[in-house]
Amino acid sequence: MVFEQLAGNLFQGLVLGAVYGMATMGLSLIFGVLKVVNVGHGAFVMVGAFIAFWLFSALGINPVLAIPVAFAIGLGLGLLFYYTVIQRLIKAPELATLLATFSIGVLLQEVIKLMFGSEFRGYNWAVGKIDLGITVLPVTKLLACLGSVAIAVLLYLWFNRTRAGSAMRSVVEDSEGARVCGVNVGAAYAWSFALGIGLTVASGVLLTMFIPVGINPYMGGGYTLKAFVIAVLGGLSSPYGAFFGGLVFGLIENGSYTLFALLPGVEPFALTRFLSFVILLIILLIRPTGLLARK
Amino acid sequence: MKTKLIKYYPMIPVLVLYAALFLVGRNVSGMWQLVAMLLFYCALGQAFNIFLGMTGYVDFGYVAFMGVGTYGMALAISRLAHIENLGVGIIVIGFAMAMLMSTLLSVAVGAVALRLRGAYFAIATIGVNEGFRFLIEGARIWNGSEGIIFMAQLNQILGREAASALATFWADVIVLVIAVLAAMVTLIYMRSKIGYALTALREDEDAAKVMGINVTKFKIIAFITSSCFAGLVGASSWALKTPYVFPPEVFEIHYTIEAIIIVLLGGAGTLLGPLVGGLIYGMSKYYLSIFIPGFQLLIFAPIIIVIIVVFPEGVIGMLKAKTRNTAVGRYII
Amino acid sequence: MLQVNDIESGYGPMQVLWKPSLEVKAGTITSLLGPNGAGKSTLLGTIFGSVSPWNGSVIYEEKDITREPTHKKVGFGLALVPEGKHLFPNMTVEENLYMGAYLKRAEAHREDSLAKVYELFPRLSERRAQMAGSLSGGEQQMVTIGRSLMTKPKLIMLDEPSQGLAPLLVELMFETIRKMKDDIGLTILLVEQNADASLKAADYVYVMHEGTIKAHGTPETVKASDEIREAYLGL
Amino acid sequence: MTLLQLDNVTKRFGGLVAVDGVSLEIDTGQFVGIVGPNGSGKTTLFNLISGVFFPEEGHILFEDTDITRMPPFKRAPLGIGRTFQIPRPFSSETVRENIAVGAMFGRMGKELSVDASMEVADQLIERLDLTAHRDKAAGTLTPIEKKMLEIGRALAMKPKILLMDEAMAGMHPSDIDQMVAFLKQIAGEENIALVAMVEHIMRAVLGMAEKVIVLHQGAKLVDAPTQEALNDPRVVEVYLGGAGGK
Amino acid sequence: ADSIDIGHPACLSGKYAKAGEQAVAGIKACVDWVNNTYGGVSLKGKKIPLKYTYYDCESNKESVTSLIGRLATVDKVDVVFAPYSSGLTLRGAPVTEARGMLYMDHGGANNKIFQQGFRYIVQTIGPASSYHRGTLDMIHKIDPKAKKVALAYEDSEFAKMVMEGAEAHAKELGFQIVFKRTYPKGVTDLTPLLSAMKATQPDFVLGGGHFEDGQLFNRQMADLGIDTNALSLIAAATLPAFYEALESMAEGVMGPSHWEYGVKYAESEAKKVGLPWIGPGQDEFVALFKKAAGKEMVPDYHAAEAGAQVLAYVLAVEKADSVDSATVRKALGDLEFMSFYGGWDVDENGMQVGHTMVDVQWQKAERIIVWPEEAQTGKVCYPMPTFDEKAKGKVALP
Ligand SMILES: Nc1ncnc2c1ncn2[C@@H]1O[C@H](COP(=O)(O)OP(=O)(O)OP(=O)(O)O)[C@@H](O)[C@H]1O
Ligand SMILES: Nc1ncnc2c1ncn2[C@@H]1O[C@H](COP(=O)(O)OP(=O)(O)OP(=O)(O)O)[C@@H](O)[C@H]1O
Ligand SMILES: CC(C)C[C@H](N)C(=O)O
Ligand SMILES: [Mg+2]
Ligand SMILES: [Mg+2]
Repeated sequence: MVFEQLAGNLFQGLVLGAVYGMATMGLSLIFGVLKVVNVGHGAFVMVGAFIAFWLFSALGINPVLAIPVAFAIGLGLGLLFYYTVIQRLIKAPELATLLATFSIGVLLQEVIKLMFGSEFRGYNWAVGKIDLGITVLPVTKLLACLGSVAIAVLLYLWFNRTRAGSAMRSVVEDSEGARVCGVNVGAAYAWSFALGIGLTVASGVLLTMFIPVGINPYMGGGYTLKAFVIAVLGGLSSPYGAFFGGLVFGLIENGSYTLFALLPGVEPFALTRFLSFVILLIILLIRPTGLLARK
Repeated sequence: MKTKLIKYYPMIPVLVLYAALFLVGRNVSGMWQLVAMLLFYCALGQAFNIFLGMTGYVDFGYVAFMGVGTYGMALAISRLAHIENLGVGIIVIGFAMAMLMSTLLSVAVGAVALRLRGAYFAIATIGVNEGFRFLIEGARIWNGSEGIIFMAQLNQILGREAASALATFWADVIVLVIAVLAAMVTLIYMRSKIGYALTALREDEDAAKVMGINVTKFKIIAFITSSCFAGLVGASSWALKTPYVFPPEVFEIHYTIEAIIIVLLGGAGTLLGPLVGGLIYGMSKYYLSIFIPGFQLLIFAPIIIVIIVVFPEGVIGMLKAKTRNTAVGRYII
Repeated sequence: MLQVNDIESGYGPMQVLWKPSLEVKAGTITSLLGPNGAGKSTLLGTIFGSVSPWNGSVIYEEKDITREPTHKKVGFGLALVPEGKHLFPNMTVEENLYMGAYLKRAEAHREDSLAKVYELFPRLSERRAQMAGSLSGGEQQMVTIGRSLMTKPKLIMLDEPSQGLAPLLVELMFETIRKMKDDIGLTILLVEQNADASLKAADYVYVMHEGTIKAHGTPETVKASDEIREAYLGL
Repeated sequence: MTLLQLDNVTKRFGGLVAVDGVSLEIDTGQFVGIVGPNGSGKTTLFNLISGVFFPEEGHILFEDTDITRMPPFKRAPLGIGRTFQIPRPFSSETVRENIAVGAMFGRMGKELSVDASMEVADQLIERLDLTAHRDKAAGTLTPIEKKMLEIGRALAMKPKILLMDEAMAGMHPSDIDQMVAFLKQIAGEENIALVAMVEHIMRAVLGMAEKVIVLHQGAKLVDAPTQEALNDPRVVEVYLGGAGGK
Repeated sequence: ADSIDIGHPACLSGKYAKAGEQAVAGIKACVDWVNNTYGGVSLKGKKIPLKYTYYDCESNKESVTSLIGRLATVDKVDVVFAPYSSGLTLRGAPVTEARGMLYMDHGGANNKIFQQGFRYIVQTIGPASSYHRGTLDMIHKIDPKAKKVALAYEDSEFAKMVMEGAEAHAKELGFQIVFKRTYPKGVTDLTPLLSAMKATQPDFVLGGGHFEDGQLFNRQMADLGIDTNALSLIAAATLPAFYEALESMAEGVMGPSHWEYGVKYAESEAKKVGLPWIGPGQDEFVALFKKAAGKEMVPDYHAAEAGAQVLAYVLAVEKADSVDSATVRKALGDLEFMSFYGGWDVDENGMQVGHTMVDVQWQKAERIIVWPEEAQTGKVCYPMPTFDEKAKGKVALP
């Protein structure tokens, strides 16, 4: 019984982890290229969630189709905030961008609140379930998971196989060096930021496919925290590392419950959270730059 | 001798501002609770600046030290209430507990996390904060998520009048004292080798090591000092003014972010910065929430963005650069 | 080929260049000399666009490129080897070099250029798979130059290329510079502290001091002037 | 008397042997040049002496104390000072403060108050001709000025041995001569027992070093008085080339 | 004075924005009613209007005290309405106590607030420990076979107090508690907990904590196909947004509520039980609420509580014929009345004891009050349909 539950939870954790991972790639990308910690990350996830909610409930558009829409809106928001705010702060002390992104997050929350109110929204897109014996998996979750994997793969290919991708990689390493190679450094920054935001907003859609409730202007905070941890697990500046970190995180969160539940007098669920942070610290101690970081 | 004193001139504007705040709070009707809030933000900034400003390390989990400080006071009051004749002594014990607990936690965290740099450090500390909270809830330590509500015990020990005065006035005065102390410690550090070592390691840790600076030692000094002040702020501004402690409310990362905003608005690593940052932050919040209730964040967020774009080094950071090598500059650091 | 007219620029409020003018003829090596802090690097940076010009103009192949963005300039065949090693530390030597051929124009000749760079710096071909960040100082200098050559430049501006190189390599470097001119037909604008070697290599020389051009002429005339040698070149 | 002794020291990076069984001795008061082709392990050697890396094999003795695995911040007070090949000043601090930091934590650090350190800095600033830059933030200096600052900062540590890694690269020849003269002088006065320098600029090496150690592919090739070392055909072949010792 | 002033540090933004918005509109609605329909508060022979001053505390404790300070001294209000949540309510209490100001609690349910010796605090919302009493009573009555109950609440002071109350009452009624676990605030995936709960095969499930986790709870029970006879979730299930988000999955799901549209409290009802009546009727309240909100928003119990609090205050002022806090506080202690919100009565500590909660069930997209029997707008659907049936379009009908 316990083992069946454990297996079921681990499986669910893996599926969830893929979505978590995808939802962190944008954060890692932006940090990797611009050295900007996007404290407003969760707010962009929230925007994506609202896009999915709105498209589905007002226009009846399938959330899968909302992904590209959200991505495009994210790109737009990314460019907007890059040119109005971030660009002016690239040379400022690191902390200045931290504050700026935080404020951007707050601004987004308030704008969305103005538009949609502070209700907790949700949508009900049901396309059946698969009974795996150990657990039951709704098809929407499966789609969210597959979508996440697909996006991660696309990003990898794009980064390593395209010119724009290599331009971004070079800017990450040394912007002056990239400049002498003929890379349009300003544009590379802008598009990296935009791409990071685009991915993040799109991940908001995928997350709602996974968890189609609780959509609210203030829902982002928890995701920001999670994303930070996941990003570090994966090495912070590597988007694929982030994906991997997501899987690890999902497994810990869901997998350890069954074990903690065997202890008397404790709240196992809270302890799974505790464990995930303990593991974070242990990993940082052993590998101070994350699991997948290059030396 | 005179040159010695000159080094401490920058304390003058700090003291003047705090004194002015106090006087306004006492004498202008309706101002005390506002002043109390401003003092909280200033103290928070002043305390955080000792670590964030001086080392350049971002401790995202800073609020954890306020949290354990709050627990320190709460535990003292709720667990020792049965002892006769403690009177105000219990508050002293509470502060001692707060200091002890935040120091212990900071030593433990520092020993582990200070090996990390940059964003890794920042995120490890988030882990500490969140992890600690979930440990309290999960292992049901100190009442777990039910927390502790202890106004009744406070009334019982001090008497109703005194307990009430403590929560609405004296706690704020204590916060003021903490803020001034934190500012003094900042200046003393700045003027001593500690300050130079910290600046050096903030700029280039490896070079600092080769210069003979025991970077770990100095980081730990700043970390513990800063955390200890955080514990005191928690014990007074939270435990005494807010006679309860619920884990999610005292480990709320939002406060770390507020602290960062305050330090940055004013100017990280400056003496006057956290004070000015705290005033700007607290007053904007207060008046916006009065004049446009419900929409203040919509206005506040862009204001912060503009301030940070215009003064990326913070208001005092900018002023300090402008007045460098002038007569005024002697007072502004 | 390149003409700089009364350019002014600086950092923040501080003006560094006070209207220097100079001209680089196609197919020549033009050397820019001057003491530390004269503004040589700033001038190269301003021509290239990494420092933004305040006033004056930069004419390249009869086009005014003063305010073109840097990536366009690289596209026009103008290359800079910056002072200080701005290479990509977590990419391999070869990846660094490939990045030089980032622009379409250069990409077409990528393998060719690579072979030439390896011929010029055999040491790099030995280290091709090593992360550039872990190379020694001199090796890094080679990568930086090699990478700029990969952009298929017509005019290359070198900012102290021999800095930090072993004597054997310094010699090789100057040989290389000459070869770049003779064999590849590059035009070169060279900033060097090594006045001796630099005068030997150059076709024309400018002497800069405190942000202005104090003297110019052929190497012979410059060498002949005691005043210049003593005041600016310390020879 | 032997000040610094390296005993069969080896440092590897992955498969690469950056420093390969190097043994050497440096005496009190000796001026030593360390040269060698690019990538021959000179900077790595300095990093081992100053404690940035620890060697895999061998021992390092300073004044007969084994410092092989001593953390770097403990070495500075013993009297080991260094400059970096790529300058690393504390950018936001002024030139004066940078140099004062050297004094504060260097060999005399325990005895020097903050104010006294500032005085040390002022003296050095004057002697290094940096007076005009005294109160500028170090980050705004030119690369060369930064190098001067690094030398100043290291000197303020009152080291018994000063490790200078290409401190003069990029310097104007006349400045090099000045610097050499200055270093010689200050070394005499200030009890800086010796300057060990890594240099590719023969003008500086010749002007200063009494003996030269030549590294090649991580190993010691030659260890001899300056002229002798530079005339060694092996050195000419791997390092100097036709230019010889000019 | 030409007005009687109510001050309120409201949570219009931040984590409690949703409840705060409801409360503000609810208060405005009742102030509107008092001033315009009722004609003002009778005080010393005159009719005096109410004035409502509110600021936004951003759900932040520092702002709560500073704003109460301002309300007390600059605005010189006569009574302070507490912000939402037990924590923020507690934060403001010392300030009002020190000034001897009446402090009325419409959003802090923690029982312990009333064990701290505060003298000026009076509660309108019912205490947390009573949230799930009604549900248990109902199931006990209608299904004698139901034995096994699972409790799964959020790990927060409020929900834990609800859980304690539920556990105690369940034991009294002879139920067997087969599962009792919490989940942390802000969870995004309840799968492990629900899987473990499923294994215990409960007859019915009680739980919840807030809005978002309630939605998630229901949603994931559906995803995992966990069917029980009844599911009752606190704080979430009664809100329209709950059904909007979950649609058919919410059919048959229940939740306790302090007030719901449809409760039968009316003047006639009050007469029957011999209580004084005050305030707008139910429909009138809803209309005033919408006007106050300025948008199409449906009042929920946060609005009703806050509104009823205005009425309680008005009655007490009239009874005391004074706005002096101590006097009004005393009058509140003696007060017992009924309004659209239902009964209102507090014990000597100020804790609400006269208000009965109702149990609401989603039936065919409508919120039906199914318990207590005297308040019923419809019969309960028990057991509720399985999630598979619901997915196929079956609705919950009795
Ligand atoms: N990034 C910068 N910020 C501010 N000032 C600078 C910067 N770079 C150079 N300067 C200033 O500009 C002036 C000219 O410097 P530049 O580097 O152009 O000289 P240079 O002739 O190249 O000297 P060197 O031979 O030392 O390389 C110097 O006074 C220097 O202080
Ligand atoms: N951190 C490191 N990781 C891997 N390899 C390294 C590292 N540091 C140095 N190396 C390698 O070790 C060798 C010696 O490097 P080192 O920097 O000591 O040379 P150097 O003699 O100082 O050369 P230069 O004169 O060019 O500065 C080089 O081949 C270099 O690539
Ligand atoms: C659901 C709410 C009415 C209860 C509130 N959250 C409290 O803390 O008391
Ligand atoms: Mg230069
Ligand atoms: Mg070297």
